[in-house]
Amino acid sequence: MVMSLLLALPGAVGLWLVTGGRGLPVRPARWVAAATAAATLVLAVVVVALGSSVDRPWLPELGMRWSFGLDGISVPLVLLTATIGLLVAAHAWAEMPTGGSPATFLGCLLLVEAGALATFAARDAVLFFVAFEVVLVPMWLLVGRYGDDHDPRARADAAHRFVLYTAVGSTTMLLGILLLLARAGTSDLRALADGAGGALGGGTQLAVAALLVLGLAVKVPVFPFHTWLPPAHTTAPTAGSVLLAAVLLKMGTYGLVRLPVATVPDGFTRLAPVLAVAGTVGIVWGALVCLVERDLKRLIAYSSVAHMGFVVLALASGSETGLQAALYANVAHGAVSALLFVVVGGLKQRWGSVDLTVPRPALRETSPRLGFVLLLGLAASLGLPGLAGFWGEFLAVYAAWDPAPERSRALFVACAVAAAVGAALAAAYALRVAGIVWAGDRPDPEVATTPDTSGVERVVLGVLAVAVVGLGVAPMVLLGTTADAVARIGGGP
Amino acid sequence: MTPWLLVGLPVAAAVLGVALRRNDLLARAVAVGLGAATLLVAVLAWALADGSAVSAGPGLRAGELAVPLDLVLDPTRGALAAVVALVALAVQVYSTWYLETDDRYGQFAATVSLFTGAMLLVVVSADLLLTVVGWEVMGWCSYLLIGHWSRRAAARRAALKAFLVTRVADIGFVLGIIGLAAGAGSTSLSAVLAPWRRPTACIDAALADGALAGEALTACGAPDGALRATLLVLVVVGILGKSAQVPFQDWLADAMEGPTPASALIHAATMVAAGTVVLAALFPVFADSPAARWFLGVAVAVTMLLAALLAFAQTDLKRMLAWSTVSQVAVMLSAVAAAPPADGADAGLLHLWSHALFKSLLFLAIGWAALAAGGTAAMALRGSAAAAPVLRTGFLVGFLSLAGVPLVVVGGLSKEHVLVTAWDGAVQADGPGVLVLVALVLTAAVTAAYSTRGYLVLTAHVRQQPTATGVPAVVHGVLWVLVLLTVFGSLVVLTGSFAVHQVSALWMLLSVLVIGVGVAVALRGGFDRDPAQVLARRFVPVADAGLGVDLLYRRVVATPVLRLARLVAFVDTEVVDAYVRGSAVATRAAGWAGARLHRAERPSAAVGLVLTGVVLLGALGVLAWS
Amino acid sequence: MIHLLGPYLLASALVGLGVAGIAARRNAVLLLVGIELVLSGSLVLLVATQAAGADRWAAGSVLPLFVITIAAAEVVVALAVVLLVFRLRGTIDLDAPSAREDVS
Amino acid sequence: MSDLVTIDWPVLAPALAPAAGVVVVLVGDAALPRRGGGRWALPVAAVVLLLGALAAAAAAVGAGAQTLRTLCLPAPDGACLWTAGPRTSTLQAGILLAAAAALALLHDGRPRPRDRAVSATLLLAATTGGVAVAAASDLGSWLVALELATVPAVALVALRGSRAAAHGALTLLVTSLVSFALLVLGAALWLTATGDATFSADTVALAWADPQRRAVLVLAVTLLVAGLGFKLSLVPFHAWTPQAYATTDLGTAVFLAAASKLAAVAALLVPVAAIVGAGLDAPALVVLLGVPAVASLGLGTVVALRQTDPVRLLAWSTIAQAGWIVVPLTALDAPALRAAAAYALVYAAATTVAFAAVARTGARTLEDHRGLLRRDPLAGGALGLALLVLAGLPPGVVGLVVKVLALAPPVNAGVWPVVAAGVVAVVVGIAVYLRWFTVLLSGSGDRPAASPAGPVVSQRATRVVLVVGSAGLVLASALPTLLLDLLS
Repeated sequence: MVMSLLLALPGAVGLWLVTGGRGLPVRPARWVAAATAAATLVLAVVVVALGSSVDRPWLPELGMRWSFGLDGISVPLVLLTATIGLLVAAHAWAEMPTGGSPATFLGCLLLVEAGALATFAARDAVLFFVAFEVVLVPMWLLVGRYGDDHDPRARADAAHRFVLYTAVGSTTMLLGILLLLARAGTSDLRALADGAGGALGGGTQLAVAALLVLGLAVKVPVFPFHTWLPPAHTTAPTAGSVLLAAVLLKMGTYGLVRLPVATVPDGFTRLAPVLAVAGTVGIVWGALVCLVERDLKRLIAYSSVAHMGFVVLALASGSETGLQAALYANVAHGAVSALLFVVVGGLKQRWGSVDLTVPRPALRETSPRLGFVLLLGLAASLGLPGLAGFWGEFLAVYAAWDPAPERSRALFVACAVAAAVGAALAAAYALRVAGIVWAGDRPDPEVATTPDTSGVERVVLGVLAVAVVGLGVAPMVLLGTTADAVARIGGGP
Repeated sequence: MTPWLLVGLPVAAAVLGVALRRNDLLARAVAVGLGAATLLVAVLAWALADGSAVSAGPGLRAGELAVPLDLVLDPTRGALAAVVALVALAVQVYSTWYLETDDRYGQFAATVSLFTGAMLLVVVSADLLLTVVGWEVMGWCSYLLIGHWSRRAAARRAALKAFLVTRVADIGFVLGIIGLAAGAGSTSLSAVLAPWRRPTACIDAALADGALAGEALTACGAPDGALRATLLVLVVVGILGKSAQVPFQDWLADAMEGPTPASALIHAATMVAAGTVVLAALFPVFADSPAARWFLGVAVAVTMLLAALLAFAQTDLKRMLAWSTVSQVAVMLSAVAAAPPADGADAGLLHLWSHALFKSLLFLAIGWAALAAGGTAAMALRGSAAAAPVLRTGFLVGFLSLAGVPLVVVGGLSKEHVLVTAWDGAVQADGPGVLVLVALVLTAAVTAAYSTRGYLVLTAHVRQQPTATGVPAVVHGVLWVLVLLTVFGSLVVLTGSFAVHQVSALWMLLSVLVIGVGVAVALRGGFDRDPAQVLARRFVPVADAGLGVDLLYRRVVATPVLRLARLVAFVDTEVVDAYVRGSAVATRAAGWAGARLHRAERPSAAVGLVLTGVVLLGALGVLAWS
Repeated sequence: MIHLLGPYLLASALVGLGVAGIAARRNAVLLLVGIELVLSGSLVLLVATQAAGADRWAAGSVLPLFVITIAAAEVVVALAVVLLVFRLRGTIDLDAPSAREDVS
Repeated sequence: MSDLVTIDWPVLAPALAPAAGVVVVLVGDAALPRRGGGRWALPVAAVVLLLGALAAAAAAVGAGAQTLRTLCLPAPDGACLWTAGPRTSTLQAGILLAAAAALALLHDGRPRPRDRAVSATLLLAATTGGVAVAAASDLGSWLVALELATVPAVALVALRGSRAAAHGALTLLVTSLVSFALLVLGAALWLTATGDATFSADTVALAWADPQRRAVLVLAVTLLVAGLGFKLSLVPFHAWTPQAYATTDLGTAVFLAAASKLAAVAALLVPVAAIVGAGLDAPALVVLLGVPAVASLGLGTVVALRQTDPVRLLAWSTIAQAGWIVVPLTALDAPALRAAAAYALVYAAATTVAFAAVARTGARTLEDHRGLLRRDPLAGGALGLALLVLAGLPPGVVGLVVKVLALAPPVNAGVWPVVAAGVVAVVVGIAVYLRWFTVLLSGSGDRPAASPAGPVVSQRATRVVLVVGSAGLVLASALPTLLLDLLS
C-alpha cells in the first residue's frame, strides 16, 4: 500500500503538473513540487522502515506482475533518489530555467523521480524495463526544453541524442529480458536470481547476458557508449544534470546488478573480461579527456564516465567485494556528482558559461562557501579518503586485483593497475579545476565578483556536502545495508 | 578507546575549526586547546602503554575481504604519537603568532589539525586500509597547506606539484597494499603479516629433514617470493613519493612556498616521515624480501647523499632545510632497509623521533628569523639569529643535532643507532647494509658541512642586527621547550619504547671523526664567508634548480600525458562519436533517398513494386524452403 | 496425373501472359485486361484442382463463380474510377507523375 | 435453408449491422432523394456501426474464451463458415469503431451533400467486408469479404473528385486490382496444395508433409501475403499509401489507416492461424513474412523521418507500423497472433486519434502545430499521447507494452534479423514521433497562433473521437491487461 503510494504520488502529481496544472504560476507550482517531493521522501523512509511491498497481476499474458519491493540493494538507491528528488525540487528556488512553463519543468522532475523509484523497486524484469522507459520523455523534455538557452540546435541535438541512444540501449536490454523470459519461463527477478536464470544453458546465458550488458552499458554509460552523456549534461539545466548523474546513471548499474549479474551468472562471467576492459578504458579515457576539456560541465560529465568505469570494473570482477564496491561507488557517485553539478550549474548561472579558458576571479577569494563545496566535491571526486568517493574505488581496485575464481587473473590485475593510474589522473584533473576555478589571485576590484551561495542553494549544497562526508566517514552503514542482498547474489550458483 | 581519541581529537579540532573559522579567537582556542588535549592523551597513552593493545574498529562488510578497521597502541607507537602531537601543538601555538594577520588563519589551523589527525591515524593504525586513509588525507592536507597562500602562483604550483607527485607514487602504494591485503583476505595488519612471512622455522626443519628447497617451500606454504617482492616494491614506491626520495624528491623543496609552520609540520613530524612508520609496521614481511630491501636501500642511499649535497649548495636556507629533510628521511628509511630481521626497524623510528624534535625547532626558528630578516635567502638571513637569544641557542642545538654530534643532542644518538643498525645489516643480513653504511658515512660528513654552513650564516656578525618585536612569550616558550627536548630527548631510549641496542664508544668516535671532517671542510673559507660560495660556487645555481628535475618531470610525464589526453579528446569526439553522428546521417540520408524514390508517385511504379516484390518473395520463399 | 498437365500449363501460360501484360502496359484499361488474364489463369487452376480430386464442398467449382462475380463488380468500379481520372486529368497513362510539388 | 446451414443471427450481428445500414441508407436515399441533403445518412451509419461494435464487444466479453460459430454445415462435416473467437470479435469491434471514427471525421469534413449518402454506403459496405473477413474460415467467404472490404474503399478515395485525389485513387485502384488477382491466384494455389477450401491446420500440416505440395503451399502463401500486404501497406506493396492518404479527405484516410488495416490484419490472421495451428517448422514462411516486415520497418521509419506534411508522415508511419504488426507473426506461434492483433488495435486507436487531431487543426505542415499544446490543449494533448503511444514511450505505456509483446515471439523463436530490425525501428521511430512532439511542445511565440485552416466549423464529432480515443489509450496504458484479456 505505502509502496504503491510511493510510486503513485510523484507520478500522479508530476503528470498533473505537466498536463492539468501546466498553467500554474511559479510560486504555487514550486510549493506543490517541493511538498510532493518531501512527502515522497517521507514515504520512501516509511517503505524502507516497514519493508512494504506490493504484488498484483498486471499483464498475465507475459507472466508479468505489478510487483514492487525493496531489498538491501535497492534501499540505498531509493533513498538516494527520494533525497535527490527533494533537493532538485527545492533547487527550483535557486534556478528556474526558462523555455517553458515552470509547472511542466517541476512535473518532469517528479516524473523522472517516479520512474527512477519504480525502476529501483521493480521486482519483475519486464516491469523494470517499463519503469526504465518512463524517465525517457521527461528527461528529454528537461534537456531539450529547459536546457541551456544559448544554442537551440545544440539543445535539440543533445536531447535527441540522449533519448535515442538510451532507447537503443533499453531496447537491446528488452531483447535480453524477453529472451530470459522465454527461456526461463518467468520474469520474476527473485525467482530468476534464485536459480531460475542460473539453470539455463551456457549459450543462452551468454546471449541473454550479452544483450542485457550491451543494453545497460549505454545507460551506465560504459566506454565506448558514453558519447551521449557529455552533451546531455552540458545542456541540461542544473536540476536535470543532477537527476541525470545521480539517478539515471544509477539505473544502468543497478540494472547490471539485478539482471545479468544476478540472473545469468555464468553468461555474465564469460562477458566479464570484456566489461572489465571497457570499464577500465572508461576510467582512463574519461580522466584523460578531463585533463584537456574546456567546458566544466562536460568535464564533470567525463569524470562521471570515469567513475562509472570503477563501478563497472568492480561488477565485472564478480566477487562479493566487487559487488559491494560497485553498489557503494554507485551511491557515492550519486552524491558527489549531484554536489558537483549543483555547484557547476550555479556557476554557469552566475557566469553564463563555464568555459575554463575564460579568466575569472578565483572562487576562494570571491565566494568562499561556493569554493569550499566545489573543493569538497573535487576532493571526493579524486577519491580522497573520508569522503564518499574513496571506499568504492579502493574496493573496486581491490576486487579487480582479486577477482572471482573463473576470471582471468592477469587481465583483471592489469585492469586494477590501469584503474589505479586512472585514479591518479583523477587527482590531476580535479586539481586542474581547483587550480583554475578555486585558487587564484585576489580579483581586480573592477571585475564583477561571483555572488556566493545563499538561500535554498546553500541548503541543497549543505545537505549534499553532509552526504558526501557522511558516506566517506561511515561507509559501514551503507555497506552493511547492501551486504545481505549481495551475499545472496554472490552465494548463488 | 585511547587510540580513537588520539585520532578523533585532532579531527574534531579540524571540524570545529572549519565551523569557527570566521572567529580567529575561537579558532585559536580550538586549535591550541584540542592540540594540547591530543598531546596529553598521547603522552598518557605512551606512559600507560604496556605491550601491544588493539582497539577494535567498527569493521566493514566488504564481501570476502575482512576490514576490521582496528587501531593499535604500543610503547613505540605511543612515543611516536606523543612527538607528533607535540610538534603539532608547537606548530599550532607558533602559527597563532606567525599567521596572526592572515585572513585565512582558521582554515590553516583546521588543516593542521586534520593533518595531525591523519598522521596519528597512520601511527596507530592496525589496518592497512586505515593507513591508506591517513596517508591520502595527509597528501590532501599538504596540498592545502602548501597552497595556503593561493594568491601566489608559485604556491599554487608547488601545491599542485606536491600532490600530483605523491599521488603518482601512491599508485604503487595503493596497489601494493591491495596486493598484500588480497593475499590475506584481510586488511588487518596482523592478518596481512602472517601469510606473507617466510615460515623460516618450518623451512629450516624441512631442510634439516633433507627436503629439497622447493619442496620445503611448498610444504610450509611459503608465500610467492616474487609476488611479495613486487608488492613490497610497489609499497616502497609510494613511500619514496611521500617521503620525497629519489626519483620523487623534487616536490619537497618547492613545498617551501607554504607558510613556515606548515613546512615544520610536514617536514618534522608528519607526511614525509610517515613512510618510515608504515614500513616499520610491515617490517616483518619486508625483512623477508631482499629484493624490496635492495630497492629501498639503493633509492635512499642515493637520496641521502644527493640531498645532502644539494642542501649544502642552496642559496635559500629554508630550501636547505628542506633538502636536509629529504636526506634525513633517507637516513631513517636506510635503517629500515638495512636492519637485520631480528633487530627490527626501531632505529629508524628513533631517528624519526629525534628528527621531529630538532627539525621542528630549526624550522620554527628559521621562520622567525626570516620574518625578522625579511627573506629566507642566505644573504638576507645573515646574522639573523641575533634577533633573539632563543634563536641563537635553537640554531646551535638544532644544527648540532642535524649534524649528528653524539651524546650532546638527540639527533646524535639516533644517528648512531642507524649507523649501528646498518653495520649489523651489512655484517649479518643479505640486505643493502654495506651500501647504506657507505652512504651514511659520506652523508654524515656532508651533513656536518652544511649544518656548519647554516650555523655560520645565521649567526654571522653583521653590523645592523635584526630585531624581532612583538613576539609573544608563548612562542619563546615553544622554542625553548623544543630546545630542551632536542638536548635531552635522547633520554627516550631509557624508556625502552624503542628496541635498540647499546652503542659502543667506538662508533661515537668514528662519528665524531666523520663529522669533524665535514666541519673542517665547511670551515675552509673561514668563519665569515658562506662555505657554499667558497666550495661550490659553480654548483649553486644547479642545486637551486634541484638539478633540473622539475623540467624532467614535465618532459617525461606531464607533457606526454597531456599530449595523450589531447589525442584521446580528439578521438572521443571525432572517432568514438563519429559512429553516432554517422548513424544519424545515414538514417537521414536513407530517408532522403526513400522519399526521393517515391517522389513521382507513378501508379505504374506502385504496380511494378508489387510485381517485383512477389517475384522476389516467391524466389526467396522457394529458396528458403529447398 | 498426366491428364492434369494440360490445364496446369494453360493456367501458367495465362498467368504469365497476364503478369507480363500488367508489367508492360501503361494504359489503365489494358492493365485491366492483364489482370483478367491472371484471374482466368487462377480459375483454370481452380477447376483443374477440382477435377484432380474433389474437396468437401466442391470449392474448385464454386469458387470460380464467386471470383467471376467479384471481378465483374471490380471492373465496374475500376472503369468508373478510370473514367473519373480521365475526366480530371485528361489521360489514363499510368506513368504520369502526380502533380505534387511539395516534395520533401 | 435452415436444414442446410445453421444460422445464429446474434452471432452474425457485427456484420449484419453495417450490412443492414447499407440497405437502410440506400433505401432511404432512394425514397427521399433530396430530403435534408442526406444529412441523416452519416448519423444513421454511425449509429449502425456503434450497434455493431456493441454486438462484437459483447461477443468478445460475454463469450469468455469460447469460439462463436455459425453458418455451420450439418454433421458429419460440421465446418462453419463464420468462426469468431474473442480475438476475432475484438478485432471486429475495433474495425467498427474505427469506421465510426472515420464517419465522424467525414462528417466534420463537410462533404458535398450529394456525396453523403454515397460515402456512408461505401463506408458501411467496406466495414461489412472487414468484419466478415475477420470471421471467415473458408476461402470463398474470405475472398468475397476481403474484396467487399477493398473495392468500396477505392471508390471512397475516388469520390473526393479532385485532380490529386483522382491520381491517388488510380494508384490505389491499380494496386488493389493487381493484388486481387494475386490473391485469387494464391487462393487457387492454396486449394491445389491443401485440397481443402477452408483454412484448417490439419490440411496445412498434411500438405506440408508432401514436398511437392509444400512448394505449392509456399507459393500460395507468398501470393496471399502479397495480396494482403497491399491492404496492410507492407513494403513493397505500399506505394499507394502516402498518395491515397494525402489526396483524399481525412475521414477516408482514417478509414484506410485504421479500419481497413484492422480488416487486413484480421484477414491475414486467418491463414496464419491455420499455419500456426499446424505447428510447422517453416523457414520459408518466416522469410515470407519477415522480409516485408523488415522492409516496412526500415523504409517506413526512415522516410517518415523526412516528412513535413503530417498526413504523409502518418502514412509512412502506417507503413512502419504495418511492419510491426507482422513482426510477431514471423515466430509462427500462438502468442504471436494475439500480439499482432493487440499491436494492430493499439496502432489503429493511436492513428485515429492523430488523424482526428490533424483534422481538428487543419494543419498542412508540421510547423502548423507549433505550440499546439498551449493553443489547443485537447487536440495537442490527444495528439501528443497518440504520438507517444506510436513511439512506444511512457506515458504511452500501452504502445510500449504492445511493442514488448510484438518482440517477444520472434525473440523466443530466435528470428534475430527481424528482431534487430525491430530495435532499429524503435529508435528511428522515436525520432520520427518526437520530431512532431517537439513541435507540439515548443513555444508558440515564434509563429502566429492561427493555423491556416483553423477550426472554423463545428467539430463536435471530431472532438468526440479525440476524447474517446485518448480516454481509451489512457485506460489501456494504465491497465493494458484490459485490452489483452479481450484478445486471449
